Amino acid sequence: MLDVAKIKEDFPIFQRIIKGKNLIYLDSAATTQKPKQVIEAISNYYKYNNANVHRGAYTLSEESTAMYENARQIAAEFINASSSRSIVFTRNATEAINLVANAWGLEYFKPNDEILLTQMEHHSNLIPWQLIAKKTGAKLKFIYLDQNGKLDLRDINDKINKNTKFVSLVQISNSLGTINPVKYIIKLAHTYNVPIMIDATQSVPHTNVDVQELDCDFLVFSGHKMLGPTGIGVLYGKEDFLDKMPPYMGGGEMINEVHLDWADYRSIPWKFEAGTPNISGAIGLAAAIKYINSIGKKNIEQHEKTLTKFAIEELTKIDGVEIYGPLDDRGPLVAFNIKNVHPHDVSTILDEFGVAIRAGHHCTQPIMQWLNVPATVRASFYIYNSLDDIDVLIRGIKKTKEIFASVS
Amino acid sequence: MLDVAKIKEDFPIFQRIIKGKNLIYLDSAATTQKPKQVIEAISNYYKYNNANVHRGAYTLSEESTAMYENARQIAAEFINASSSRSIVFTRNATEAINLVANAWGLEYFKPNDEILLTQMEHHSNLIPWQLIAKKTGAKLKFIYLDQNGKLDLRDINDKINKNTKFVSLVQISNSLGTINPVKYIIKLAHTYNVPIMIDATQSVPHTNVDVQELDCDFLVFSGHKMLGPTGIGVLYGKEDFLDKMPPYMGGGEMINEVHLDWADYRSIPWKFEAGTPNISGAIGLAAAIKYINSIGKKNIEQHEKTLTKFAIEELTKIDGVEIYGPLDDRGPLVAFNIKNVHPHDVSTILDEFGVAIRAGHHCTQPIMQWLNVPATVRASFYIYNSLDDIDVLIRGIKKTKEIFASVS
Amino acid sequence: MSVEDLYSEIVLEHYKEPHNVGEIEYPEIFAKGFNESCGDDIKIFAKVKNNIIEDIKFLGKGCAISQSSASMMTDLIKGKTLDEVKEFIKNFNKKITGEEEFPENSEEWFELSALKGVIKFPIRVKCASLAWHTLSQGIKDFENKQKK
Amino acid sequence: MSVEDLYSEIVLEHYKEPHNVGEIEYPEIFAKGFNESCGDDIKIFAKVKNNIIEDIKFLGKGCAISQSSASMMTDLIKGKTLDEVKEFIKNFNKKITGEEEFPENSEEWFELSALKGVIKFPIRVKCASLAWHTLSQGIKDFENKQKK
Ligand SMILES: Cc1ncc(COP(=O)(O)O)c(C=O)c1O
Ligand SMILES: Cc1ncc(COP(=O)(O)O)c(C=O)c1O
Repeated sequence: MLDVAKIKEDFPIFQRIIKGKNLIYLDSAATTQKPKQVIEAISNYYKYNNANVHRGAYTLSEESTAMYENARQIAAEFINASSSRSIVFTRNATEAINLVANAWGLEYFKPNDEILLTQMEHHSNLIPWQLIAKKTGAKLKFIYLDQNGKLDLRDINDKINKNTKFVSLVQISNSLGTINPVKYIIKLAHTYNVPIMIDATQSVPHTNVDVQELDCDFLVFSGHKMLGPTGIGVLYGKEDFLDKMPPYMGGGEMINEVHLDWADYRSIPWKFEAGTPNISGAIGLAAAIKYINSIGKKNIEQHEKTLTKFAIEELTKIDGVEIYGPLDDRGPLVAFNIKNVHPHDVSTILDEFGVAIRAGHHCTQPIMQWLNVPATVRASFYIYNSLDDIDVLIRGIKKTKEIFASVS
Repeated sequence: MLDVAKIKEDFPIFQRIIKGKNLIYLDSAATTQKPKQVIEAISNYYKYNNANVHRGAYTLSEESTAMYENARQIAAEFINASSSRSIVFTRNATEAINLVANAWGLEYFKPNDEILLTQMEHHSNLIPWQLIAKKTGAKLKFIYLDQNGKLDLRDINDKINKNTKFVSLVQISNSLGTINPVKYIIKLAHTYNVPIMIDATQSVPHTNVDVQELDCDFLVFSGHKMLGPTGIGVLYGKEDFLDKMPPYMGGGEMINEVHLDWADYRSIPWKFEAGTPNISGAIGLAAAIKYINSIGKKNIEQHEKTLTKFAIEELTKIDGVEIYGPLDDRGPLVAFNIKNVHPHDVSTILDEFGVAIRAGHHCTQPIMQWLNVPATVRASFYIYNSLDDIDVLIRGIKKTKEIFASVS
Repeated sequence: MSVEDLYSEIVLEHYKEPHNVGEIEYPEIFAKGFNESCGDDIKIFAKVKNNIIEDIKFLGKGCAISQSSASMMTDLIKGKTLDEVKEFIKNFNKKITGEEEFPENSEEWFELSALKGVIKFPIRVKCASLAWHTLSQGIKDFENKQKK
Repeated sequence: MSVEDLYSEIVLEHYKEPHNVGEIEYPEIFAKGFNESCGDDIKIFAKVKNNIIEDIKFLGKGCAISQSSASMMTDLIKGKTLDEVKEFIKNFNKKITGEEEFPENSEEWFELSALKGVIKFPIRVKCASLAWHTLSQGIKDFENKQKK
């Protein structure tokens, strides 16, 4: 396991005392905490190098441009993209998906074309497609779940066909923890010549993601879920796919030549980055990637496997706790409910133990409908969590059951 | 004048030595420097309060939500919006304009409807309209400039008519410094029942902007040009106008109820904020607003007037320097050229004096075409600039002339 | 004030077996409420005669706080005039946000005082007020319709 | 290395009166270049006969560095074979990025060495290379066309 005590020293927030208790943060799937290396990278940028990027011929502007473009290079290497031209910085994963849905969809979707998603998509990989379907007349199709919360692979074969014009799906479900066989589905999509996008928001922070090996056409993730700051996300796209897309937003920085009645756009990736970018966000993300690399994806994955396994074991022992999603081979999170207790109440009681845990639909209401629950409690892990954290979680759950004993 | 020495103490970057010289930063129209109060607000958020906003029932999430929504309230008060529901956080001014152009335009523009802009718009208030015109068949019209670089007011009356369906214009030109009579134009637009948006990116940082007094329907600005961080911008919209617009992007946070085939959106302003927002960006912007308020808009305006007047006086004294834009009543910036010297070369030589100054088209190529120059040099001022800075600028310009003496 | 006080016996009893759950056909007052911050929702139905709330029922799903609050509220306002109810809602809002103290020795407020614990958990105030806000909206709509 | 070295006499002379400015009708080689980072642009025209650049001209607007570099380049490659030119461009790129030293005592490189100052101003390297990159692209296009 990782040396959690040592790692925690890098994260100032763990000095916080919540309700008299040490903070135990179990909501990394919503957003992760930030190491001082990331916080300082941002501060230092503002203290020493701040200037707008591109088109400045003075020292600071040259520095900030180099730092910003270097962050792009670091992001490219992190997912093994063959070129930084494939990396577009966005606000978050959500914007990256909207960008593709709009720039690709408005250009290429026709009425009755089919967009193939799954039943387990985050709202961010569902609503943009609902909106574009309405605009273009395309139709949404969904791959359904089997009773274990995995994709029904027979259903994929039924749903993909010559009308399918785009596939987009999540690699690791933020709600069930399911790990999808994306490589298989990418291959399948390509046999039908269909472009495919991977929502890697919950996978890139935790496991090795290699876009060349996957051969996906697009892939997205968010900085704030991988130790980086808010306000920065990444769209990876194969160069020829990005080239084929018109710009999403218009504005400064994304143009070459502008006249009142026409404009000539810059090459990728800048064509998709209108206006002053989140420079400090990109620099913070680069620092986060360096931090993750210094720990090592293999080690992270191993550490989280141990935590997740332990959490499931302990939760299983408690009467009246129902766990959702596949029990084996899952991402570093566990969603569950305590019989007769609303998740919101669980979260309030756990907060008294210093445990920050999410209660809600986790932006996956279709999964709640499928589970037939209004909401779940979700514990999600990262490099700063230890087995002790899970012990406290378990104690909190037991206390919750005690408080609500009269109800069950 | 402001006590610049004291103000500079708040800005760590002024400890930077550039080419052996103290940094003199004259590119605030591109982006401003950041006081430690802003840098610390961001760091402290990550050190003590970081969590995702909305829907969390634990302490940190409650804190971060309160801080994020409080930032919205502070932004609302800063421009005297009647309610924080009118404030949508975006990445930057550019995104705010794209949001309106798309969400309003796709819904309401029909072929041959006219969108009225001006010849002096920043690319960010031009390209989004070119794109939406192409999508909807609407036509762009432009109010032209008179020979002083001011809007030709007779031309406005010619261009606005019953076909006009939207007006969007800049309050202070980032390229010429022209201050437009927006209040008059807003009134005029409203007599034709036409919605009007103000690009206040260069005015909000420097002068009092009161959206209720202006009565504009939309207004946009960027955090990074007013001491705040990159990655955060503001769209102000009258509530009933925002209510009438469909969402721009889809995703988490902006929904109430989601099914695979339909969704019900949250109320404004959240309807327009898809995905995890730039939380630290909003908090940093709030800190920037507090800092500006502590200095006082009146004092800032007065200080900048003195700087700008002095700069123009000194520049006028130098043979072969041509100044662009109105000489009186202008925003805190001066664009100019030295005869026979390319702006890029001017900027490189000034950098040797520690002077950070922009050379280029300043994202206003149509103005360059109108001026019939490839580019200009632009000095732009803010609270940390002093008359001494302008002295150094003038020395640098004289040196440039010396170096290029053989050329003229 | 600890979390045990939040989940007092009275709160949990109402949560376990909420009173006045159900629908009313042809209600004079009907309103839907939604807590954007946690997703709880509620529907309230009431029969009004001579400006008096003769019957009231609710349907909802949600946490112990929101459900018990709705249960107690519906118990307490039955038989009150609309003006009395509006005043009561106003008072409740002041207590639950901590602006005023919960009255002691008041029979009417005896059960409701069980929600006192919420004051120390600001994020839960919205849960406790959901039913009250929703009813308030329903009365407003009803009165507007009357005016026409 | 100071800014005065960047704007040496040779550079300024070429900037003041650039050589080989103009268009060539029906050129075998034609290419347009654009410096995204500052907006400078250039058009290059060349006549090729028996694989030799017989004539070359350019049109462009831009800074002293980009204009003087284009002026010197066009002077130097006239009469060279395409292979020689390609080699020359490769060499120039190595010098201007600081990867290799500018040769001393070379007549061919004498004037070009005036651009040495650019190495210390990395952001200006793009200005100095604009004409060279553009010509390189033009030769590539020409050779591809020949192959068909
Ligand atoms: C007048 C004006 N409008 C819009 C913008 C665009 O701002 P941003 O790049 O922050 O979106 C700018 C900044 O360059 C500007 O000066
Ligand atoms: C699987 C998945 N996709 C997309 C998102 C959206 O991320 P963001 O809110 O950063 O855009 C999330 C985060 O909640 C997620 O878990």
